[in-house]
Amino acid sequence: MASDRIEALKAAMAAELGKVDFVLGYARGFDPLHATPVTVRTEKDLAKLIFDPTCVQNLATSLYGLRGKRLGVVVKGCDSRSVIQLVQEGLWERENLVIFGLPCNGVLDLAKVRVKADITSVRSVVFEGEGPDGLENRTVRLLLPGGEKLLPLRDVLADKCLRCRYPNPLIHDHMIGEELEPQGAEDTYADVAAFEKLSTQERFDFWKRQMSRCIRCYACRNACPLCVCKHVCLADSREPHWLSAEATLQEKWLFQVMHALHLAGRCTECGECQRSCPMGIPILLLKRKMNKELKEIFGYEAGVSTEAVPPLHTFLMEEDKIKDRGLLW
Amino acid sequence: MQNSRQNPLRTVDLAAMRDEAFQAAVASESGQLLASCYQCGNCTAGCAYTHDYDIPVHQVMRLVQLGHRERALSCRSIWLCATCQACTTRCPNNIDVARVMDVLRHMARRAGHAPEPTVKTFTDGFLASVARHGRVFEAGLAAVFAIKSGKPLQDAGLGPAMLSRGKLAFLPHEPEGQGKAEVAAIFERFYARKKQGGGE
Amino acid sequence: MRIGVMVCHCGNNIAATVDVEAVAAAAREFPDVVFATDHMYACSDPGQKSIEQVITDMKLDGVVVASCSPRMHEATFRRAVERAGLNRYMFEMANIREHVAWISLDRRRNTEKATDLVRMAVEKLRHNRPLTAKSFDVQKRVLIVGGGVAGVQAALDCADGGLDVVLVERKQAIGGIMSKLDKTFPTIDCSVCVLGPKMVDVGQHPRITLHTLSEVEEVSGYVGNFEVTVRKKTPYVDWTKCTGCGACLEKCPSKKVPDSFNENVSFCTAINIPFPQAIPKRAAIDPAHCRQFTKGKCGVCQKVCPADAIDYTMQDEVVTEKVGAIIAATGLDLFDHTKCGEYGGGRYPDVITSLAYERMLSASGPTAGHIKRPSDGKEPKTVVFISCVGSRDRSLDRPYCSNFCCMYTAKQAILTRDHIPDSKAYVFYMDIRANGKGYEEFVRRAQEEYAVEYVRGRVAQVYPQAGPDGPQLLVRGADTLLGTQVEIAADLVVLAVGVEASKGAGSLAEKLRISYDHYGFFLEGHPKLKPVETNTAGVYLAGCCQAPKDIPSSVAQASAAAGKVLSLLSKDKLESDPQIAMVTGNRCIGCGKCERTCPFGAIRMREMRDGSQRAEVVETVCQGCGICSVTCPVRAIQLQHFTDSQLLAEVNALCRTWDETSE
Amino acid sequence: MSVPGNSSASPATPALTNPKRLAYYPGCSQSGTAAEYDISTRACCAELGLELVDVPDWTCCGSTPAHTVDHHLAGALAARNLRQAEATGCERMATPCPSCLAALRTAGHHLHQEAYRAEVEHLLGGPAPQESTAISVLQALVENIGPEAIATAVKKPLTGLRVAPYYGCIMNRPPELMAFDDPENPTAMDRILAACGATVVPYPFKTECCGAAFGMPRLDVMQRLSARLLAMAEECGADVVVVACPLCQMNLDLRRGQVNSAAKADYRMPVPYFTQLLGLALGLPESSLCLDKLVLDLRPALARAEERERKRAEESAAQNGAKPCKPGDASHKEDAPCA
Repeated sequence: MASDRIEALKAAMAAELGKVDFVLGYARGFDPLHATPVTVRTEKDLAKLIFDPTCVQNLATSLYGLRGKRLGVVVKGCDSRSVIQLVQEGLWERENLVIFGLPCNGVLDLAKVRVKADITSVRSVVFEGEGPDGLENRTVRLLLPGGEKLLPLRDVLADKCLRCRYPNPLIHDHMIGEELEPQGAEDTYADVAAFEKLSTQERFDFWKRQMSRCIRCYACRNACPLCVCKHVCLADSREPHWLSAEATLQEKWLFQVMHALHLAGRCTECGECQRSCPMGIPILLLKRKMNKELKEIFGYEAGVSTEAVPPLHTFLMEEDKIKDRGLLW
Repeated sequence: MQNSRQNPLRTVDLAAMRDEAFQAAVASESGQLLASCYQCGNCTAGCAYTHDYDIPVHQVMRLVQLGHRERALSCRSIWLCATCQACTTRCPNNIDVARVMDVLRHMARRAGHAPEPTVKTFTDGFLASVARHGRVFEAGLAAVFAIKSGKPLQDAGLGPAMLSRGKLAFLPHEPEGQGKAEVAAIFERFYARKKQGGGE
Repeated sequence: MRIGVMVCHCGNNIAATVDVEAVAAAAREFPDVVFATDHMYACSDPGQKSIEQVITDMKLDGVVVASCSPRMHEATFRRAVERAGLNRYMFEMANIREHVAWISLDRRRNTEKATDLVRMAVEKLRHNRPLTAKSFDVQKRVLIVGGGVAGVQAALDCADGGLDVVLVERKQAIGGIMSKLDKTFPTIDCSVCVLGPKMVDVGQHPRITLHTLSEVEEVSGYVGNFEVTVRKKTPYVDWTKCTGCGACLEKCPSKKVPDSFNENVSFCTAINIPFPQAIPKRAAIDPAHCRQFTKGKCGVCQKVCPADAIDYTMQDEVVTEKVGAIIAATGLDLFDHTKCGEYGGGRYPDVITSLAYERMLSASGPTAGHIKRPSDGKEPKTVVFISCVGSRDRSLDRPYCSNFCCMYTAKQAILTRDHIPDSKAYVFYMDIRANGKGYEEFVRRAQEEYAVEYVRGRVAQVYPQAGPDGPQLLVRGADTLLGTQVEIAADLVVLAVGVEASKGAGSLAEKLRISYDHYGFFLEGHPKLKPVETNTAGVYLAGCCQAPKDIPSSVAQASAAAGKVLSLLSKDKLESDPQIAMVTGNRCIGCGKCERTCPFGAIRMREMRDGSQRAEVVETVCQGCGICSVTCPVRAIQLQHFTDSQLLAEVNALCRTWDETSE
Repeated sequence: MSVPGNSSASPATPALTNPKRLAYYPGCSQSGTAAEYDISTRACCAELGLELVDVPDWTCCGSTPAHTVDHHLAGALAARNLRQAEATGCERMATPCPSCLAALRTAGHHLHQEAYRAEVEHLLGGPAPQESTAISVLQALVENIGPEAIATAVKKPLTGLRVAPYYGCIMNRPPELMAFDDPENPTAMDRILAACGATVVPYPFKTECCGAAFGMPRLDVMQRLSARLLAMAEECGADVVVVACPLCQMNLDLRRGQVNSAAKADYRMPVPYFTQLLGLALGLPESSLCLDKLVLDLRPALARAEERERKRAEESAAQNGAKPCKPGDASHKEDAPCA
């Protein structure tokens, strides 16, 4: 079944190759648990393509930097929302993009795998029980130097996959494979709500602890598909000089807060920021807090429609749920 | 100037009469902004009991506003209010007047006033019945009231009509489970609390 | 840079709770500050002179004044520094009065906060750049919205002053509430006799363009150059042909249309001229009741019209007017008396509103000036007036006083006795507000000469009851002076309904971009000193749209607004504010978010030679709100005088001190 | 968008997942002097498909007297029953008695204040519920069933019966607390009675107080107030005064002799509960409605209405005799000649 899907992807891509500069897809990385982005320019490159739960990267991240080209891109359900957001915000032209959509039932969180097994010299990985039959019977078989290890897939999936409601790309030119039923639970933002229950001091201490570990590598920013001012980012700007180069808690924290605020109403929770953080700081929590507010106040969710008008990108005299003055008629 | 203290004209010395603790207590126990009353009289206009009051309700509000504790707590009106909510419903200043009347009655009880003894007897009898049975035992209440109020025959005429229609139960209709004990416990704690508070 | 700082005492307003000398001393230590002092009244003539003097003496290139709100005196000080040769934007104001002195009595902390604010202002000033205003031509025309007495007065004053006037009225004829009144207090003048000639003048004035049955649909532009779209609803009658002869009214078969001019006490025809003195005296069809529209056939009016003016196919017309200033005079609506269930309004026919009663009193009204109660047409002998219906009532969310009900109630009580000499009038009141010229005397006349019985108290309930001569209404109230419940068997109950902002006032305010309060009344620029201005340049207020007021006050405010407009438009050119958004071209990525969020339509996208898009600010339209600046993902748009760098400098100045004090 | 000045409007009813199932709190009177209210309520609800789940082990809610003594005591007595009601798993709890309703809703309202809640929980000896779910049986019938559905279920319309609907003082007041119907001119009972085919007379004293619990302690007060209500009902030409409150019913019916003697009058109109009339219209047997428990017999009034209706039908038939009968004519009596 998996191989059918790759063949279908190759066939669809082959037909488009002449019309685009190149296609962004996934290839096997340095070991069986890692995938790596690959540019497919010729039919020869098609052989490198793979698609399985190791394809964690959001390839939409690379798009903004490649503006002006005509590209193809392989997207999972979650990645497609980033593409939608880019198109909606006028940051990419839809007509210059050929989208290969791959329904996806979840990708690995290698941090979770690492807890269960020493994977430094993993020899092979087999995903078993693939198909639209739900997560329950699916497993990951790892061949390790010390023998085989069988892990239930549910235990090692990324958190976002456990609450995924969009397994099927919401925007595509080619849908490769059968559409899947959402397996994720409704996202109630219970994690954020639980965090909000802590006292101000507890929350403050939590973030002080977390932010003190930030090394200002900006991996989070660079991995974000919607952080589009990379070349003029506030963090690097001297005019105005919002952030100094000092490695103080204040400066680190300010950067993360800016990052979160700039994504208010835009973030699709692809989780690339947190995945790419070498220090394992839970920065997605900040963005989820913003999204929770967005949902409660505006009933809005980013990256679902290219036609939607984001609440923070528009101007209304009166908002339904923001009562800054009484209105009569 | 000293002479004015004797007050031969019997004018009301507003400053001397003002009991600020009383004003504050009524405000906090009732949760109402008493200063917002502008004496329009709507409460009195709609009050079905004005006829029997010694002080009309808007003047009770005025006494509270001015902090005249004694007159407010010793009047009969606060015992005759039936909490029919006409005043609360129509107050243009959103004051829960009926609740203020309630609070004054609580205070009057604590201060030992009972200018309408039958009303107090009835209330006490009712609650005693609830405390004993968990529910009101109507026949028992009527009997107790008839004796204690000194009007044994007032409602005697109702007996036959009630009997023939099966409206008079001679035994209390008590709750089937823990209810009776739980209600008794509520009353016990209530009276214990009252003692703690050192009733006036 | 050489900066001077002046800290103002404002008499005792600031100096009482802020150590102004200490603030000045601290300021001397700030970077680039070469001079700092304090002054009793910085805004006074000597104060301004000393600022000018210091600029010259110390060769300053920037000044900070720590005093009151910029809303108060920013313009004053800008002019002062300009007189001394500085650019007016090389000036900053720190508000240490409203933001410090007036809100806390803690002298030590006040002084610290004032110092912080001055430090912020200095840091901001260090990042300021001179800005230059541009000038532009103005339209010497004025739009007046609303054709009641305020709108009529403003229109005549402006037109007589030489301006072209566009008067827009929602109803079919001008005149507003005043045209419905029988008499006016305290002189008992005939209302329409006073107003009528003014209405005629409006109709005939060569400088006044009148749009009735019309509403303002859109307003764009800015002071001096507004562009207003007006929708003229079709009357289905060609008013260039209609002579107002009234032949159609006589023949119209649909005669059971509630007559809104008569407060629905009587009926009119589907094609109608609301009242004999109507301006313009033209007929209009109400399609909701016209048989031609409801049933698809009739055509009677078309057949009888001698001028051939009826046209059932007419459509609304949309006209665009260019004006330099706007006066809002949208007037009032009455409180809906059916919300007061205890009075039985809407349930009992003989409980009516004061305006319905006014129509009944009027000789041109539905009863030809005879008082007849609606239920059976009988002449009432006992009339009870209830004051404050929908006024001074928090439970109805109408806590304000409607200003003139006390007076019209006295007038109506007097007129009741005039019309029916053997009648008796009662007035239930809470307080009598009669604070105009001759008003108190008028109320006393009602009580003394006309024996109107004033009962101090409110009414709790009105209900029907059989009387000796047929059904009556029992009014149950309180007499708080007696301290009892009282009741009166009345033949008619008149509710003195209060004033509400005109329905749709909120949406007009939004089109005009002016503020309005919780109740829909438009906000004046300053309650004391700018009572007819709004916070939007070029938009003025007249009449009840601002607050409930009686006829003389409305007329006075209308003339005041006209005066303001005449003075504004007496100049040939106006200066634009340079505090507007500016695009840094090479940063703009052309995503167009700013264009979508701009509430004023001040940004347009321009195609560059390479085919890419770039945002561009239309300088005269931009209001400097800054929304584009925060929307821009790459910070390519900056608001002049409030750039990121300037704001950041202020924030840093504040946070640095916070760091120091909190450690 | 909120409309100002419309504070009396009841908030939108929350969508109920099971509108046909309610917890039921009868209240003390309904197991004693007002048994017929309880019995007829149960009969009507059963007939209309409204399932009533008895609140287990319920106790007195505090009723009228508790709040006059202490607000916390009143709160604790009411809260205990709210807690018992939670055990039924129903979304709302209905009670026929307005006095109980007021006690239960008042408690729920004030439990939002922390200090009050703490004191009530102390007296209660345990946690109090968060909300009061109490509504009146009247509200349940109007909102969960609806006058339209009732009209279609009516088997024996009360045609010709002139009824004065008397709601009592606290069924809808104060509006912020009771959040149901209009506080000055309630119409819920009017709509139900109209659905039953009765003629509802415009009765101005719908919410005037009858003397409440003063029957015992201050009979004179209650006599004067109740007499006023009966005089007005008579002036309105009503055959019966319909009530929804056991205390009102007792004052107007059982104590009628006392009222009449004080007023030197001879008011004879019966005072049934609205559930009894509803039951009659639904075709329920008289025994299941306990009409015999009313002190003033209802039957003469019903007979008078029938007689009046018969005459009216005859007259209209005589008038229509000359004209041909039109279908859909105002007369819908089956025995009318044009049927």
